[in-house]
Formats: sequence, structure tokens, C-alpha cells
Amino acid sequence: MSKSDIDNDMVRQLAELLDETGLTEIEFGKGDWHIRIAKSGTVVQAQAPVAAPPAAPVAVVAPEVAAVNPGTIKSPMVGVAYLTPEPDTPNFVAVGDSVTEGQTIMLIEAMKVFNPIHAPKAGKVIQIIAENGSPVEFGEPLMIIE
Amino acid sequence: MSKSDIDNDMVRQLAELLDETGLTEIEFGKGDWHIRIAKSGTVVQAQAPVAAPPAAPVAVVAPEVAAVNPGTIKSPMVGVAYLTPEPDTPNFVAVGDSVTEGQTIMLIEAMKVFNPIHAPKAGKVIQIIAENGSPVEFGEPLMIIE
Amino acid sequence: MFDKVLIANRGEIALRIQRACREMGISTVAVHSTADENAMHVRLADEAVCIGPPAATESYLNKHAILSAATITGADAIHPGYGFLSENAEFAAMVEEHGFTFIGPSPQHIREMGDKITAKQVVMEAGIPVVPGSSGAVRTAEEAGKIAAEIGYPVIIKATAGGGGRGMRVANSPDELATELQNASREAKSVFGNPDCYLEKYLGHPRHIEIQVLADNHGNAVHLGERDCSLQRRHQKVLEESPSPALNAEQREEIGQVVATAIKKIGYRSAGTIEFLFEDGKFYFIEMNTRLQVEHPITEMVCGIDIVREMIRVSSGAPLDFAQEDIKFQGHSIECRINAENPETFVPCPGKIGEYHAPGGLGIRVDSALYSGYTVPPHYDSMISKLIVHAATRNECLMRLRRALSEYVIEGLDTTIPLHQKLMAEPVFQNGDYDIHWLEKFVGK
Amino acid sequence: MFDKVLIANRGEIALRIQRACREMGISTVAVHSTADENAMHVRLADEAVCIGPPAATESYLNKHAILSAATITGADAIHPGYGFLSENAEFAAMVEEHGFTFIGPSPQHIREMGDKITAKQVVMEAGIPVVPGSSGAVRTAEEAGKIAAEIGYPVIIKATAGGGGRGMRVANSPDELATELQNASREAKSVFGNPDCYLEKYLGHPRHIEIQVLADNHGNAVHLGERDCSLQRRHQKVLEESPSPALNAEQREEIGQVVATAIKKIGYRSAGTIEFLFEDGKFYFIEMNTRLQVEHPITEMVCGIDIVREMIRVSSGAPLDFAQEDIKFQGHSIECRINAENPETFVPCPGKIGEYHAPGGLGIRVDSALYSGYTVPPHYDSMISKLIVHAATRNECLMRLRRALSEYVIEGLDTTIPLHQKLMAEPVFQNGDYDIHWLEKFVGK
Repeated sequence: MSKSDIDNDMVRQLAELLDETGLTEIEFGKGDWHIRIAKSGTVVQAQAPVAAPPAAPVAVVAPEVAAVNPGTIKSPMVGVAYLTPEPDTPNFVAVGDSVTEGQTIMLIEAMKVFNPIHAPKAGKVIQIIAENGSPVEFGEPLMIIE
Repeated sequence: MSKSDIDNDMVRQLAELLDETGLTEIEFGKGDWHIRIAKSGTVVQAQAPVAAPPAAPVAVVAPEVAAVNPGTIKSPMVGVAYLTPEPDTPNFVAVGDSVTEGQTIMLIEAMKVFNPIHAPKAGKVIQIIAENGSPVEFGEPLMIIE
Repeated sequence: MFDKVLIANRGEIALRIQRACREMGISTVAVHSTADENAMHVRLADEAVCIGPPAATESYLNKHAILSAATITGADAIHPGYGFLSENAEFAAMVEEHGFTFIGPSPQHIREMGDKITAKQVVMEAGIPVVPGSSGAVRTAEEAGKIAAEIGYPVIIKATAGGGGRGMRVANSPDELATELQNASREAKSVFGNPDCYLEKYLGHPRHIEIQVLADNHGNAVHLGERDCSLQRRHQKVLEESPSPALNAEQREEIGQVVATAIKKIGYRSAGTIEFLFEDGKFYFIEMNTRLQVEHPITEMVCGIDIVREMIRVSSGAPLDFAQEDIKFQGHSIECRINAENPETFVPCPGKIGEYHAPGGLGIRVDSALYSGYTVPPHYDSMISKLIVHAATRNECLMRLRRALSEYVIEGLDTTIPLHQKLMAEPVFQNGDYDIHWLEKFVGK
Repeated sequence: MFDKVLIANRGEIALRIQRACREMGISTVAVHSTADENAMHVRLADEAVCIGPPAATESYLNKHAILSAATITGADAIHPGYGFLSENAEFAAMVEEHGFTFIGPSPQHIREMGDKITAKQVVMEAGIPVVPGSSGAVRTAEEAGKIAAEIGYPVIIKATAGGGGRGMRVANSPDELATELQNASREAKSVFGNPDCYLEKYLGHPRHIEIQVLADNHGNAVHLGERDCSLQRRHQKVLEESPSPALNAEQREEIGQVVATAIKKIGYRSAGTIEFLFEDGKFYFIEMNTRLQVEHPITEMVCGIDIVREMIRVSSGAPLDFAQEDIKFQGHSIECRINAENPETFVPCPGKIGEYHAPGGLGIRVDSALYSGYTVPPHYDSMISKLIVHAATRNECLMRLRRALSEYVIEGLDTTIPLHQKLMAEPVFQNGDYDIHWLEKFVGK
């Protein structure tokens, strides 16, 4: 090894990037080498890896999308989502529809009971996330209404 | 890897980069080695806590002092330190004495054999760390000669 | 055998059941609240379904949500673990009505044993000893004297309408009996508006000893020996051991046989536990737990039987593959329940685990869903780990436990490990010379 | 009993011995190189002494340094573990000359068994079966034919002056024998300058089966059954199991008795292992290991005996407190050696451990000195953990092992866990149908 292996420009470049982006840490690796730069102050830690037991759980359904959108309607229960009132009828709502507060937008079947899901406020259907006849978990995003 | 493998210039180079860029930490690795330098201050931490098993070992003797002073003479073996050639004789050397290279400065008894410890270079005795008749571990600081 | 089992629980017991399933080649479904998204039982399961918010009433106690989860995942059977819905007869019935197998006893047995009066009646008829006493209210001092002479002093006088310790009085002799009956009756009248009192044998320094049983659907029933769970604080078991230091081989054999015979007679199936008070060489029925128990591992250690595996096997219709004479008890086992609590004040201490390092080596078993970086949620029980030790003798077991406790690293929150270390150093515990009141006094010191 | 034991080793075995000492109320002294300052065996010991730099020759193999450490700490006895000085007769003698107890056999037994020719002679006289062959060089084809007919084909012809496989030839029939003897002799002359050859029975597909023994200073000796260690790569054991899938109860009983009787006859004390090749129902002595072995835990699991504890006990002069008939074998146990190596190329991979999470639950034992944040030094053996599993049957043991391997988290470096997972899925292994050559071919695929 020699000091020429350290690329000063690269460190400067990374430092600039750090400042520019407001990051607190950059780590970079390639082939048999890596570099990590950090800047404290707001830096809490160059964190220990989460102690993940190895096997990743297979969530039954787990779209991460839109989970944070304030217009996201989440499932209040475990069950099976139905977008139509009856088989072979059109969906309760379609993307682009305007809905009124309290309007039924889908059903969730749990324990043989079909529970209507109501629009919490008036708005426009931006996205329908749940699929017809698919199982949904508690808290899973169903639809976005804005 | 022995200490002499550490490239002082490289550390200086990285330290300069750290100051220049206002970073608090630089880590660099290549092949089978890596280096990380850090400068604390407001740094909260950049490290997972050491997974210390709880019971602290009771080292037989473990003065941490002077371990980094370049004039420190460390014990080359496990044994019992003797500061005098025979019982009831004066110490080989006293603090403030000037010693010549190769001069016997103490004995370490191991396996009934008294092994003379020689001054590695001429100098002045700054501190005598080992106590007469006390056990010493391998690598334990015995004396400082500058 | 089942292809897929849904585990309607959380924490270490969910993991315990999951491990048994995995070792039998059965897929697992974990159900969990939003507070348990990162829990070990969720991470390690084959499938996981979020069934509700943190409050147990809306998630782990939500029967409909659990059954919906079983439906959408296509599970064959449901194991309820302990606590939550494990002794809920209605849930067990619903599980079966929906076409799933409930890994536990029949709803009828859960119901019967869940009612104290029915339970006492049923087990008494099956030959299990209960606390002797008057069969109803005692009207006169003469009647009381006769009954007391029969059951032996001391006796306790309790208000028929009473509860919570009010109107209870102990009499040590015929003289005291007459006086105390009058006092108790007077107090009962003023407090409860009803002067009726009844008599029971008074146990002043009992131990809590329980017998583990296993039964299948084919009329086979065995006992797996006893556990001594006398070390309790506020009716919560803290440390359990098997065998009990208070029983000899003859007593063990005798009560085991009585219980196994009764279980067969009752027609019970799956795992269960008959709890007794034990004093002066006699057993007195307290209650039957119709479920897997927290302290089941110490029984597994001494008799080499995987109780959860057997529960799953028998509920799938398989017969027990051992008879009473095949069960050999070997060595001694102790379980320490480790809670996320201050070891002196017992204030619960949920929070994030820093370093986590479980003890290892010969004779050590750790049943815990903890891992480094895991956050113990504040919504549930504070028990975070069970340290189970097995050794050839009780003394070796204590030495091994001391060693294991000193190796156990759980950083980031308070645990009751120091309490267990204090216990190990206490001569009364070392001598096995404790009753159900002792620990309360010990921790109060 | 000893007050203080110095453990002249490192890694998991140092920790194993330390745990046994602690459970017996004995203080421990850890000795260590500068590379092991933060090792678990150092952190958990009562006292620790640094005895030298990383190179084993100057630390763990440095007899004077270890004895000096014993002197300055006032230790009573020294346990050598395995490897390093454990089979060094000179060290054992020095330990005793300096007034310490050597926790192991006598220097004389170590010396005798350390010499292949003496060892074979000694055990043969004590009744242990060895590989049959000519007693010296075979001069003529007639002589060879007579011996071969006696010991049975195939036979192997080896150069007396040979080694490293040169000049070795196998003959399957009398015809081949004459030809191959000529060839071997010619090759031996040209390679070693000496045409002399000898004959031995040739084992084409043997298993490695070893018998664990324990003996005290009072003439008592027992065997603890066998271990099957046929799964080897470059003569390094990879996975061991007990009992062997290849032995039946009768063979087990018979070879055990032969070995225990021989050990008694030889006057051996402490723990030891007689290693055999096993083929077509017959045992052939390889060597005796006069020390604790890496794979001793599987024997502990199936017979419920703490071998390290017994070694310490008998070396303090105590008699074995069990006889052969007290030893019962229960269930099945497998040990996976987990190395810090690439699981495909087997390149050693020392380095810093990130997350570390050992598997738990019923039937799992982990013997390891790893912890999160520990750095595996590059100076020593790459074995970093032993995962030991016990279950009622071999099949349950395999299922449990599979479960445990999937739970084991060792981040930051490569380990051989994936190799063991591959093994678990392999029908040849599942059927127990392997010999000492099988694994080498399996990993070569």
C-alpha cells in the first residue's frame, strides 16, 4: 500500500457532497476497498447493524407504497378486500372518481361478515392499492383519496 | 501486523484531510487492511458498544501508565521482577541514574532462572514501575528510560 | 400432521412454538400487533399477519382478527400459547367451528376448569385431593367444632359472601374456634350483610407444587412429574424447579399416579397442569391450567420430552408414543424468569436492548425472543427471557445457574437478573426450605 | 479439590473449562497472548496473565511462560485443553515437577500413545483390535500370498521406508498381489533406496469411529460410547455425531467393553479417546488421543456426564462416582464445527464480528467464545463455534439442527454455516450413509 492509494480529491469530493446534501456520513466500497466519511454534530452514530435474525418474514401482503400519504386509507382489520358490491358488478369506486364523506369505497370480509369501508372525507380517488379478493392485514394501505 | 506497518505519513495525510474538510472521521480499507481515523469533540459515537461480557477480569497486575511512552521498557516474559542483584543489596538502578546501553537494570525470575533485563539504549531512569518481588506479565511496563 | 400452524401469541412462547413447528416440518404463521412488527417471532415465521394495534384487546385478544388471519393464510391449526386466549373456551370453540384444529384441550374442559367451583367438584370426583372443609355455611359453634376436629386445626373461617381477605379468621384450637366464629360472623354481617361463614383447613406455610400431564385423544394419559413454583411475588412465579426439594420419590410417584388417573377419568386431552398447595406431606387442589405453562421447560429438561411437540402431535390425532413407565426423570432443572423490571422496586422497564449476549455451554437453555437492538414494547408482560438450567443434582444446578447468570448480558434496560443472583446466594433458597410466602418477605427486606 | 486452576489454552475450550471450574467453585487463571487481550476466556476469568506475543510458539506453546504464570498466581493445577501443549509429555512432566497437578493422563501415557508404533503395540497387548498385516517386511510372493490369505483381500502394500502415499499399492486378488508386490518393491527401491515392503489389510470405505473413555487413579475405567467423526475434510473433522448411524447396540456394547477393559489394563487415567477405522463390522485401531477432544460435547449430551468436570475430579484424586452400568445413552447428538472460513473455498476469514446471535431453545448448546464486536485474530485455528444439538432421535436431531443453523447470526465474516446447511439437505448425510472419503468429494462438487 502507499499513501497515493488514498485519493484526496475523492475525500474532498465526498466532503463537499456531504455538506451539499446535508448528509452526516458517506460510505463507499468497491472491489477490495472501501471508504467512509462522517461529520458529527448532528451525527448520532455510524450505526450498528440492526440485530436482524436472519430469515426475513414473508409478509402475506406488504406494499410499502403510500403508507405515509395523509390521504391513505388503511385497513381497520384483517380480512379479504372486495372492490365490488357483488361478484360481476362494477367497482364501488374507480381512480379519478370523486367520493363523498361516508361513501362506501370497498368491503372487507372478516369472519364471513362483509364490513363496508367508508371514505373518511370527501375527495378524489388517486390510487386503489388493495386488489379485489386479496387478503389484507391490519393497517395495510387500501386506497388513496385526496 | 506489527506496529511498524503503520504508515505515519498516511495518518498525517488523513489527519490533514480531516482538518481541512472539517470531517470527524475517515475510514479507508484495502485488501486485508483498513484504517479509520476520527477526531472527537461533539462526536456522539461512531461505534457499536463493545460487547463486554460482564465480569471484568482481575488482571494480576495491570498498571496502564506509561504504556505508550517510547522510553518504556516492557517485560519480555512472565515472571517475578527483582530490582536488586541479591536480597539486601541496593537496586540496580535508581530514578535519576544515567544508564549505558546494555546495562542490567533488573532481573526477572521465571522457572527458577533469573533473567537480566538490559537497558536497550543509554539514557536516564525516569521512572521505575515494577515493584521488587512482584509478578509481571508479558508486555507489562517495567521502567522508563529516556 | 398439519401443514401450517398459526401461533396466536407473541414473545418467547410464540418463538418456542415456532421452533417446535419448524422441527416438525410445519410452516408457521405469526400474528402480531403493530407494536410487534420487528419481534423475533414475526421475523422468523414463514408468514406474518398484522392483526391490530398495540392494545392486546384489539390484537392478541381479538378472536375475529386471529381467525381471519388463519383463513387468509390457510392455516390448519392454531396454538394459543399461554395467557391471551389460551384458556378462553369460546375462542377454542370458534376455532373448531371454523374448521381449524385448536392445539389444546376441548372447549368443554377449558370451561369446566375455568370455573373454580365446577373444577373442584370435577377433580374431587376424579380422586384428586382438595382442601377439606364444611360443605356449606356453619351455623353453630358445636357444628363448627365437630368439623374442625375432623379436618384438624388450624382452621380458617371465611364469610360465604366474602372475598379479598375480609372476614377471614384463623382458629388454632377449639377455644379459639368458638370466639373467632362469633367474630367472623359479626364482621361478615356488618361488611357483607350476611353472617354465614364456612370452615376450611388452614394452610399456614404451604408450597406450590404442580403436576404436568399430557393426554391424547385415545384415552392415554401420563404425568411428567412435578414442578415447585413456591417462589412467587404478588402471585407471579419468579423461579421454578423440578423436582421439588420438598417431595420424596414415594410422594412424587403417588401424587403423579393420582393425577394421571384423574385426567384419564375426566377424558382430558393435550397438555395441562394440576396445581396444588402442599403442606405437611399432603396435597390440596388449587386449580387446573388447561394450557401450556410458562415453566414447562424444566419438565422437558428432567424427562427429555418436548411438550409442545407432543401437544401438536396429539391434537393432530396421533397417540402419545410413550407410556408412564417409559418416562424417566433425570437430574434437576431450574427456570429463572427474567423480567424487564427494576430488580428492587419491580417497576417495569420497557426499552431498547443494547448489547445482548446469552449464556452458553453445557446444561444451559435460553428461551427468549430478545436480540440486540430489539425494543421491548410497553404494552405487554415484562417477562423477556427464561433461563433454564439442567444438571445432575440440585447443587450442581445451582452452581451452573450462578455461572450462567453471571454470563448473561442484557444491556439497555433493568432486568431481574440481580434478584436471581441474590436468590442464589441465599441459604434458605439453597436449602430448598421455602414456602409460598417466603419470597415476598425476602424481596421486602 | 483444587482452589485455583490455570487454563493453558484459548478460545471456546478455555471458556468450556472455565465454566466447569466455576460450577465447581474453583477459581480460574486465564493465560493469553497479546492478541487475545479481549477474548472471552480472558474477560470471564478470575485472573488473567499475558504470557507472550501472538505467535503460539511464544505464548500458548511457551512452557516456561505458562509455568511462570501458574507460579505467580498460585494455581494448584493446569488444564491444557486440546491442541497446544495438551499432548506434550514433557510439559505434563514439567507441570508435575513444579508441584502442580496436570489435569490429564500421566506423562508416560502421553509419551507412549504419542509414538505410533509403541501405541499400536501397547493397545494390541491390551486387547484392542489393530489393522492386521505382516509383522515386518515381506520378501517373497509366496510369503505375501500366505499373509494376504490370512488377513483377507484387498490388501495394501506399503514401502517400509515410505511415507506420504508413495510406493503404496492395493491388491484385490492373489494374481494382483504378485504383480503389485513387484511394482511396489521396484518403486520403493527407486524412490527410497530400499525395496522392502510390508502388507496390511486395505480399508476402502472405512468410517472414523472413536470411543470416549474416562478413568480415575483408583483403577476404575468406563467408556462413554462412540462418536462417528467420518465427516472430514483434509483430516479435519467437520461434523460429529453420537451414536454412530453405522453401529448396532451389540457392536456398541462390545467395542465399548473391549476399550474400557484395555484402558484399565494399561492403567490410564483421565479422559481419553481411542480412534478406530470401522469397516464391514470390524474395528481397526488408528491412535489414542490422550486429552479432551473438540467433539466431547456430543458424548456429554447423550450420556448426561460432564466430561471436563470428571477430568478435574479424577485428577484431584477423587474416584469416578459412576460405574459402567450407571451410564445410560439417551437420544442423539450432533456437533457442527463452525469455522471462520469461506464455506466454498475454505479460505480462513479472521475479522471483526458484527451482530452475533446464538440460537436458543430446547436441545441447543452453543460452545463458543464469540461475542458481538469481538475480533477473531488471524494467528490461531479458524474454529469459532461449536453448535451442539440433542434430540430424542437422529431424525429429530437433524430437524433441530436445521432450525438452529437458520437462527444462528454471525455477521462480519464468512463462516461454514452454509456448508452445514448444505449437508443437512443432502440425502447421503440424512441417511447416515457416509465414509471418511465422502465429505471431501461432496465439498469438491
